[in-house]
Amino acid sequence: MSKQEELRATARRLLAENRVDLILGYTAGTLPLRTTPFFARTPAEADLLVWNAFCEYNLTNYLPRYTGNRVGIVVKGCDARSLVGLLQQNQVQRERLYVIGIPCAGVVDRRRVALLAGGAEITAADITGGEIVVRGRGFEKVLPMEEVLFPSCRRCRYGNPVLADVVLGEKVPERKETYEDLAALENMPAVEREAYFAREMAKCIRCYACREVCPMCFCKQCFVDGTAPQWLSRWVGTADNLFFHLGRTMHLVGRCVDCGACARACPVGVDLMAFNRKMIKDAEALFGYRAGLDPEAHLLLGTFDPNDPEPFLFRG
Amino acid sequence: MDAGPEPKIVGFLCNWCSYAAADLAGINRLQYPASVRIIRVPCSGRVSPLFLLTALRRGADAVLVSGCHPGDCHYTSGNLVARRRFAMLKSLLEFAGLDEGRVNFTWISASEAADFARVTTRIYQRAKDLGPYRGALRKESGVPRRE
Amino acid sequence: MIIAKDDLPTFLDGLLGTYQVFVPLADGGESRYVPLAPGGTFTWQGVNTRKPPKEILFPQSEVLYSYEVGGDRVELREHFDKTKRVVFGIRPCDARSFLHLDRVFLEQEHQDPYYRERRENAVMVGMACLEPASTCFCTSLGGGPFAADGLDLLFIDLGDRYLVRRVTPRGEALLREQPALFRPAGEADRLAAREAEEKAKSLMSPIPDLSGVKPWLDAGFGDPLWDRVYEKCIGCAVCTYLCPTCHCFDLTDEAEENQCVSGVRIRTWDTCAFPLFTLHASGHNPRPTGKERFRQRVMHKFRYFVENWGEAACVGCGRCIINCPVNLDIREVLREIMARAAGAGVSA
Amino acid sequence: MKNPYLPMPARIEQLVVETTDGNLKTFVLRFLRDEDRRVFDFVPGQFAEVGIFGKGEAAFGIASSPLETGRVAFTVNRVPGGVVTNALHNARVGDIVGVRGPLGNGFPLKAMEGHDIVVIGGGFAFTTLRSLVAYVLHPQNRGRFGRLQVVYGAREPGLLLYKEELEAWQKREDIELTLTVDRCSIADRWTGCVGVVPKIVEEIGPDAAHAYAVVCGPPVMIRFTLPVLDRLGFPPERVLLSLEMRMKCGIGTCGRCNIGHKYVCKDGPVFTLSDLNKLPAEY
Repeated sequence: MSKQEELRATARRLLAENRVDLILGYTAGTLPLRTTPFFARTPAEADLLVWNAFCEYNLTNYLPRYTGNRVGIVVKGCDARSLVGLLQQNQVQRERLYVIGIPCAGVVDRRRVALLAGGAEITAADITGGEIVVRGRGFEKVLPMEEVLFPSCRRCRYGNPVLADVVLGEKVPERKETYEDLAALENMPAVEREAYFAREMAKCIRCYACREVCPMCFCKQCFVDGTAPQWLSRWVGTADNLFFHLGRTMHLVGRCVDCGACARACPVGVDLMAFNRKMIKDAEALFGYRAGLDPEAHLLLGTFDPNDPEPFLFRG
Repeated sequence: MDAGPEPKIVGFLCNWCSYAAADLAGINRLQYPASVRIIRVPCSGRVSPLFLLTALRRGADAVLVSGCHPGDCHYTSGNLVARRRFAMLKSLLEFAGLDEGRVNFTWISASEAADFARVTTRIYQRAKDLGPYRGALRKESGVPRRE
Repeated sequence: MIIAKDDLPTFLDGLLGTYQVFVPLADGGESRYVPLAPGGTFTWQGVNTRKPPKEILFPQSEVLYSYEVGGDRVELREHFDKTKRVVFGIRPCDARSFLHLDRVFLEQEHQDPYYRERRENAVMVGMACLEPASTCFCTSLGGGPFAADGLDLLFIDLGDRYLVRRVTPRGEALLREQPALFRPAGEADRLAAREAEEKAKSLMSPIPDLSGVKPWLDAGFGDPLWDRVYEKCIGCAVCTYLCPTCHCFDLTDEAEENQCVSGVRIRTWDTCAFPLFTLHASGHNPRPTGKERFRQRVMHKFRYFVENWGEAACVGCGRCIINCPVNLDIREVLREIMARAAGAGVSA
Repeated sequence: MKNPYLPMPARIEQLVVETTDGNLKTFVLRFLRDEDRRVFDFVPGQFAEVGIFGKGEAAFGIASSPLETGRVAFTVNRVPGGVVTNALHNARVGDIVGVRGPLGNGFPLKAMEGHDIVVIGGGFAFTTLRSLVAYVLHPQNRGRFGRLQVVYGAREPGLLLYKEELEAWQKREDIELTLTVDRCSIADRWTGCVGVVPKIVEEIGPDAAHAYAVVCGPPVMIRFTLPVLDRLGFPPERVLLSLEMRMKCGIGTCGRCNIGHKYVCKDGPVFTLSDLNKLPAEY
């Protein structure tokens, strides 16, 4: 039985036995390279669930909306870690959840596919074995899957969900996590790095898709929306955009699980992961901390150790 | 002092220690740079990253956060919690391209007036060497700014 | 008229003396209309740019006026943008959106002078779509891949040359600035253009019939459809900010250095997708959840705007479909509405 | 052509703290420029955007009557966390504010002429009703309207607006004013009615035959008053309501104050109940 068939069977059973009110999963999308979030409420609807490498959304983002329901939710490795974060922060109740974990070898980066396909419109995409075949008007291109996976996925150490009530299918092999993605930036002179980020920030249109799609951005009022004090201007330009993204990054320190949902949601392709990745790397190096592994653990910035390092200290 | 614009430095000082140290420096007639504008906070743990970003965004050339020495917090552990935050924040801001020397964190107790004068003088000197902050946090905005 | 493709850079370069010239530009998978540098070149192969040209007439952020409060007086200075512009390469759907924006900003009791200045100083040059994308549905909304509404000139790519349709006197005047580059079109050119148009139309995806949408929406405000259709919406501003017809904005003051002495009033894009858009100071919100906010977007585009202006506030460009972070496809919503309209009608 | 986004500078000429809780202040403004005084030609029920430079602006109903020439008054409720209302409350006599207006449709005075008028107000929503009553009471106008009945209520006596004026009205023959409060203590020395507005309206039972009812107040008051008016025989065409919405532009462009296809800022804020019944209940 394929993972997708297993998923449907599981969901059908959960709904038929009335163990959950709804299943948060994926169904076929309306565009090639896409699926779409799906809320199955009947056993018949369960048969519309799909599982493939286009299931890019982190569905735990929806959970705080359904605190009054018993929810079955499909999670990939990264999503499971977000779920741990939500549990740590009391945003969801474990006993109301049925977690369907699916070991995940990575999701497709549709922007990268489009770029590799040359920019012409892709009208169909199929995954066969280790390859993805994309077609458009008058062209067909075969790309190795490994090359078109989302950057977070290519370095993902946690493809197997750390938390689940049932795990469907075989485990995926653990990848080796490196921080090579940061090397180029870290090796730049500060002034070039600043110029790089200034260019990225200039693209941002402050649609807040990154925030809205992030499971960790569950604040009732975001700092960008307050008026007293008004931290941020409504003006959309490099400086205020940078202020927003730095503020958001700080807010995600020790909570971001590198699922990459923000970067996938961004309509204008801002490099949203660099800041978060830097913080993930530092948290590990300085404090040995990884987000989203232990629901009982304190958050990184919510606790301390008397012997914490002080690399920042200015001694004059 | 050398020519060139005077840097603006915003110091967020803990009420129970560094603020008292600044006070003591004044009583002892210890010189420290007038460019340091002090904002008294109840604890270094109160200092949100947004405070520092806002200071830089709105005209500061350097910022300083100073609290009690670890273990001496008036609220037991405010500075210990803050310590982690500052470690991450300083790394992030410098990763984002901010010059080293524009964001500063230190611990100064109420009796260490001389340390306060020395630290602020060094920060001032570094800020002066760096020149006015004109980085990405200071770029275009709706307000036509007069320099 | 006909202009050789090789002469296009000369034509655009020739405009630069008088105009700021905007062209569609791709940059690493992203695209928008950007000012052309002297001697600059550009190639554009996609259908629609990621960001529509709306921002040229209605920028995301703009200063309306600056103020200075003195002892007994206030000095106000309006910031009008009177730059002369040519926007080249506009797709017919985006061109049509200008007509919608005109209604909102120019055809009401109070005209918007900031929009008016930009609009009156911009010459709109279109580029017909030879190969519409699968997400295009302009023909469902009164447009078409060769439509010229909202344009001053329409270029049609005929391989080695463009056939240029003169739509308005303003467009014609633009051609007269460099008459040597243009020659009259012959019968063969016109035939080729007609064939290209037929081909483009045949490439359009099956057109959803939207005739039943408005009548259904008229009675469908309380329909259970809304309880589910918004469910996956995350409440971001992608669909509205990238929509060529969305025009909602916010007005805020920016005081200099936080003093109430001098500063500016700015206008920035805003969106019905954000709860803050309608939140009263009292805390009451007439559109408290994603359901009401998503309904507002659909209702505004396909019912309220039709009520006020006789047409839907959608040009079928497909940007909200392509860019939605969760693939919430407006065509699916419309299909669902049509299915309900065709079926039992409105279930109260 | 006039720029509708440009405020007209006005000076705060007088400041009145209206209520015992200090949360309502009336600002009497005088335009700095003569031409603005002429432009600001309004009818009762219209509103304006009043702003403090650097803080922003908000929509307030005009509380003065058009016949009080040269000055214009707004009564502002200080909202916790409200940037503009707090800035206004911190302003002093002599400070300069910006005013954009008049905006909106106002009460349909032409249609109301020759009719009895029943004004029903609650709390701090009485502002544009005060404008209307002052307008009708003006010697130039009084003859053009029939009976004028006013029912005005607040939670407690200290929260009633325009107390001096209310006293003056009570002494007049050409207006039947009923004041009511939800509760009061002996110390208030309250001599008016006690009871919620809808109940008082029902008790008074105004004659609906040739009357317009004008209702402004908190949502709960409106919700319970409308059935009373229905029972008294007021047709929806002759029940007027003034709505509040979050507004920015005031000219039907910025897109946030719509109810269905109508914009409260330009098609309202005054609607007849029959108009409203045709619109979605989203306000």
